[in-house]
Amino acid sequence: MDHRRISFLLAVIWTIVAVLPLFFGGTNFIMHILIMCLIWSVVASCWDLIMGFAGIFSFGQVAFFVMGSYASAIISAQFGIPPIFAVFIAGGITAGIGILVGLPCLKLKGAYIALVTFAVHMILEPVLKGEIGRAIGTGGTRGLLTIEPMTIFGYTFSTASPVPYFYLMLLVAVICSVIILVVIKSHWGTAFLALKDSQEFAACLGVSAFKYKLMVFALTSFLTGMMGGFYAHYVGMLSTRMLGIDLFVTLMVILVIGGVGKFPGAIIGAFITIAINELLSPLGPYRPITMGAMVVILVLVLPDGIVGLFERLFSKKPHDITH
Amino acid sequence: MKKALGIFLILALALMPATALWAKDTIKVGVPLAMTGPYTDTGDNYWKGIKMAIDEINTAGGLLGKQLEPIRFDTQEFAPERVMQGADYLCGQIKVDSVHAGWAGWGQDVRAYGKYTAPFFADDGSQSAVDVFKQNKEEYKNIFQLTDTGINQAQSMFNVLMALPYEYPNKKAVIITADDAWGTEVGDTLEKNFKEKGWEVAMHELVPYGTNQWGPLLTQIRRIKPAIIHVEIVSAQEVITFFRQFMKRPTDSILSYGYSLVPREVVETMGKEADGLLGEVPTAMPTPEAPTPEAQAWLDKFETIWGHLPQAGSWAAYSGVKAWAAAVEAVGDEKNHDAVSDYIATNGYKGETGWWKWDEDHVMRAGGDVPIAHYQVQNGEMVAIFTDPPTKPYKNYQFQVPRWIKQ
Amino acid sequence: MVIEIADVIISGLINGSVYALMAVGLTLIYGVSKAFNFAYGSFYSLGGYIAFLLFGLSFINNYFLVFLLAAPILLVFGFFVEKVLVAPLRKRDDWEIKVMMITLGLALFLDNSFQVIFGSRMKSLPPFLEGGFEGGNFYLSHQDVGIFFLSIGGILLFRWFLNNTRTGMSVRAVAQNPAGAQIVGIPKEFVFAATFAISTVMVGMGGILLAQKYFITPMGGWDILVKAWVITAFGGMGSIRGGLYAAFIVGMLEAFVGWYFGMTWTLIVLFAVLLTTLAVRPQGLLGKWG
Amino acid sequence: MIKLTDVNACYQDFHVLKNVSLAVEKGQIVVMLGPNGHGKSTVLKAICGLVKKVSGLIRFEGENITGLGSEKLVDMGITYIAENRELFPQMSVLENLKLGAYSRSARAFEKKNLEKVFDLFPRLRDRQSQLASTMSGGEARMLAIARGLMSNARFLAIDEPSLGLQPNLRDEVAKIIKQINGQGITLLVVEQNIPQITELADTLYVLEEGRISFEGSKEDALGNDHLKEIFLGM
Repeated sequence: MDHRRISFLLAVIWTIVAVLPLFFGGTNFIMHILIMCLIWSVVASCWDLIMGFAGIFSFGQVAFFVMGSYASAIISAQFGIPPIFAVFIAGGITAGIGILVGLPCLKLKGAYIALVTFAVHMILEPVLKGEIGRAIGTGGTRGLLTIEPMTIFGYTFSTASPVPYFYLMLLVAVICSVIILVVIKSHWGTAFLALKDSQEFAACLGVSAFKYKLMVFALTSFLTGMMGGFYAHYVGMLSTRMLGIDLFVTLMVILVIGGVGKFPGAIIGAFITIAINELLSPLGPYRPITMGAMVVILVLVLPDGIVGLFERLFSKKPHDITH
Repeated sequence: MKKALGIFLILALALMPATALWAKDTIKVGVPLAMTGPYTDTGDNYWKGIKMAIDEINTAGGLLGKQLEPIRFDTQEFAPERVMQGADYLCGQIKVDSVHAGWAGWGQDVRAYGKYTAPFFADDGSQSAVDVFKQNKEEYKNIFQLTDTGINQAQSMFNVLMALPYEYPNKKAVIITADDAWGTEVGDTLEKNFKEKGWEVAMHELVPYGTNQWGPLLTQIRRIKPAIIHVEIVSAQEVITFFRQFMKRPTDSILSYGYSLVPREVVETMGKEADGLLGEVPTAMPTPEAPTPEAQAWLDKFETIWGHLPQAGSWAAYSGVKAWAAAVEAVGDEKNHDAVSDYIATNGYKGETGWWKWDEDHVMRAGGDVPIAHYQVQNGEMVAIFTDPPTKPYKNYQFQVPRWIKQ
Repeated sequence: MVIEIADVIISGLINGSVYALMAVGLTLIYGVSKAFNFAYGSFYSLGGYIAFLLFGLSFINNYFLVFLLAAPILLVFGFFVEKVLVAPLRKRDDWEIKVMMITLGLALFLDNSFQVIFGSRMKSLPPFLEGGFEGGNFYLSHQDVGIFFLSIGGILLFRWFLNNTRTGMSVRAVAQNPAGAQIVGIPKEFVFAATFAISTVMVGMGGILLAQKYFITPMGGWDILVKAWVITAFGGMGSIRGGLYAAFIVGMLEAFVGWYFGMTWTLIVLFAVLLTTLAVRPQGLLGKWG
Repeated sequence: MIKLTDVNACYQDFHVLKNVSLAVEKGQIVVMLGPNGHGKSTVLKAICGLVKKVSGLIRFEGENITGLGSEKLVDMGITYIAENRELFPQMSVLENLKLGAYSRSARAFEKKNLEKVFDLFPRLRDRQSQLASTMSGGEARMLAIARGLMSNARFLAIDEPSLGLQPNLRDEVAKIIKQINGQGITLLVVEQNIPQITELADTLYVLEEGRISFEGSKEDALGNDHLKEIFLGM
């Protein structure tokens, strides 16, 4: 898709989302889900940027999210820094860790990167729960149960009336999506497409794979960590239970539904996935089964997700050139 | 199969709003429990108790003449936003008049459900939940804990270990716990107690869930030859593998499993093999013989319905529903949440074994008519041998020296 | 002290043999088809559950029969999973990500189906050997020895298959040089499916072998997946011999770290060693680029 | 025996062959010349079912084989010998040869062909258990050809057999090609560095920018100044 079409699609999506509180503003439960949708849409878009565009099989997305959330909560609690600044510092810290992880691992090949980044995810839980974690204020196995709520210009956002926070998150999500769009359509984006086609070809063009990969790693870790911060100050409590398989799978499903490498598919995917997940919840244990079956079927019949489907339906060029 | 599932799905979706519309004269009861993921089995235990109480009330004509309608919510793995979502859904959206959870998030639940007014019953058994409660007792007045904290339970375990009619060959203890809030709470309390009594805690290990190769730890245990080994990992797989590997070359140690004895699989999988293991259940119905005739009747009824003895949590969750129902009867209006909460807090509830009284932190402290029951596996079944506090032997049941101890 | 260290070494050896069996299957699929199978752990549980069902049948009373019946079931299952789910993706862009996604979906589906069908409670299988060797402070159970030899036997059998059968050789050929394999007329698609099927059998057999010691639970496969994954990367993805060495190194490492530093450290040390290895040798111990 | 009519082939979006038509008669040696990167290898690969996007008509003994996979074609007797050899590096010489006889039609002749191959390349007989990756360039080339012969092929497409060979071995390659042809195997060879092979050719084709720019006998080619200068080095 060209950037005009993506921008148009983004505008449509965000406009629709922006008017949702008119219908659901009175229902906290739904507003809460919508806020989570906004948060996941950014996290999933970042993951898509890494996996779909840069072609790096990073599995550390949830880990970076959790790091950011803990970092922001701890900074605001221990140094008295207002949450609105803490989230950015948390983003910076996460980006720093992202670079530290990226330095050794971006030299590796696909499945190895997946493993190393997933290793970060696996190690994070014992670290947060253990002595190191307790020393930096993670609350160990208990987690953090009282995190300062977000305050801007003296206004405190509370979970009891989620509509203001929804618009704050919407603003953040819009800014993030624009950043991602700029990256995709900039020199970086071109470089990644070249890298994906062929490492040698890219080398001829003078694209340093490593530098670009590290940059995208840092950027997405920053955004993901920052979203973690916003999550922490919204929900008000944290525990290592977020590192369970559930969130990881949900994000993966978002990408499947939205389409890998099909920004802004991840945003659409986030809303659809969370909605389906909620609608399926009366099924109890049949919910994850249905989810699993859905992923399998969607990957087969809708390989590029919803956006891929749109592209196929509306594109002028024939999809497949056969000779 | 897939087709059937699809039809089921559509039906479920279609019926959901429909039932909500028609069922005007029911009282909705929220039941947030783990229905998927690693905590499913504990979720089932609570559900059995809750379901039994609701059915009992409904067949007896309902509460204030209205039928109770349970609304389930899958809390999955208790991620913070999931817990919050449950509260917003049940209390905010469905507007239930009480919530019955089991393990519900170790303090996260207090914050999530404290925002609302519907009486909330949890089985967190955790000091962190109490700490959150203490921050704002007025806001959280609808929160009720059905069991005592891990600290007090561990204290009780220690009391009983010291009261056993058995002479320890030495004063060395080994503590192995899971690296979660519950495990560390119990482990730390036990260590403190052992040290105060002049014991040596020769080893205090935190292990991650999923550990099933105990070789390295057992190697050290065999060198230490402790008089007591306490294992606190509430997951059958870990504790059974530990026991089996321990039994290959046992030391002369009392094996105390604390709350980890209660996953039903432990006894069901091992049967008589598990004979000798010690454990405890807070807010428990002692088995196989209940303390009062009413309690015995309850026990029998539970066994008829579900086909096995009650597991940890079943009776507590059942009593939570009954306590709330009794308060609603007294207040006369299920919608007056504050009055119902106040009633429960001040009056308590008269259950099968006697009075339930919540303390000022809304915790059902162990003792009185509802003590912690301490069990030993004998003949392949959990047998109550002690109750605590106060520490006293239970009826005519007696501690048996485990078969692996050579004296 | 001596006995203690002997204990630790034995524990490491037994773990290592089991890990080896698990890792060989995973490294094989990756080596041959470059596909990463996220449902690998679920196949482990599947093996256990199949054995559980088979033991429920009246005419089945020993492990030999169970292995004999479970192997073809797993083989056919694995073959069809590859043919129906993985093979169609191979032609697409980003197929590696899509294979990961579809197998993750499959894992979700299988694990939760196990939970619905068999319940969330663990299932156990009868022990296949009782008793043990005893001598003073030393004890070695027959069961552990049995697991060790069956695992090693399974790997040797598999090695024999790779070196001495036509299908085995074609599997190696595709792994070493897919273009060359195509030139000599080896049907790649078939080999991909066959490897997938074989690895399913291996991990499923591992599930049966270990179920009597560690039980079967619906989500129990994830640990296995992570361990197998670490070991394959450590040994070099696609290198079977590397996987073998890595499995025993990891087994020993776990045993010694758990014994000396404590169980919570095993995972951290394991990943630290893995990261250091990959920083020095990005292709793993014996892996090759390309 | 092999007849191509208006064959087009693509790699991804890159159109490599444009309306290529050529014919190889039974028992012939046909040599294809042309600048590097203009699609000579692609012609061979297209015949042998190693290129995915092929259109046009390819016939083998009158039968339409367009779009068939390599496993079918090898079974029918059509084998490709790659310029970069494509051996199995971690396998022994013997294993490489055995895999050469993978196709169903070749299995029965495995023993017989093995003897034949060893007669043709006595060096390989001595090094049966050596790993392919440890062989010298010349030996590896021999092994690649030998592996191709193991398939019991009636038609061999040999891609630049001189690539990576020391000059003193070129004579030997030409000799072997002649011997193979002498056994009744039809050959299509891409080669321009060994004049001795061009000497053997019954027909010459020249491929430039994906099109056949010349077709004819050796003598015709010698009459063509452009060709003489550029490809035949005379």
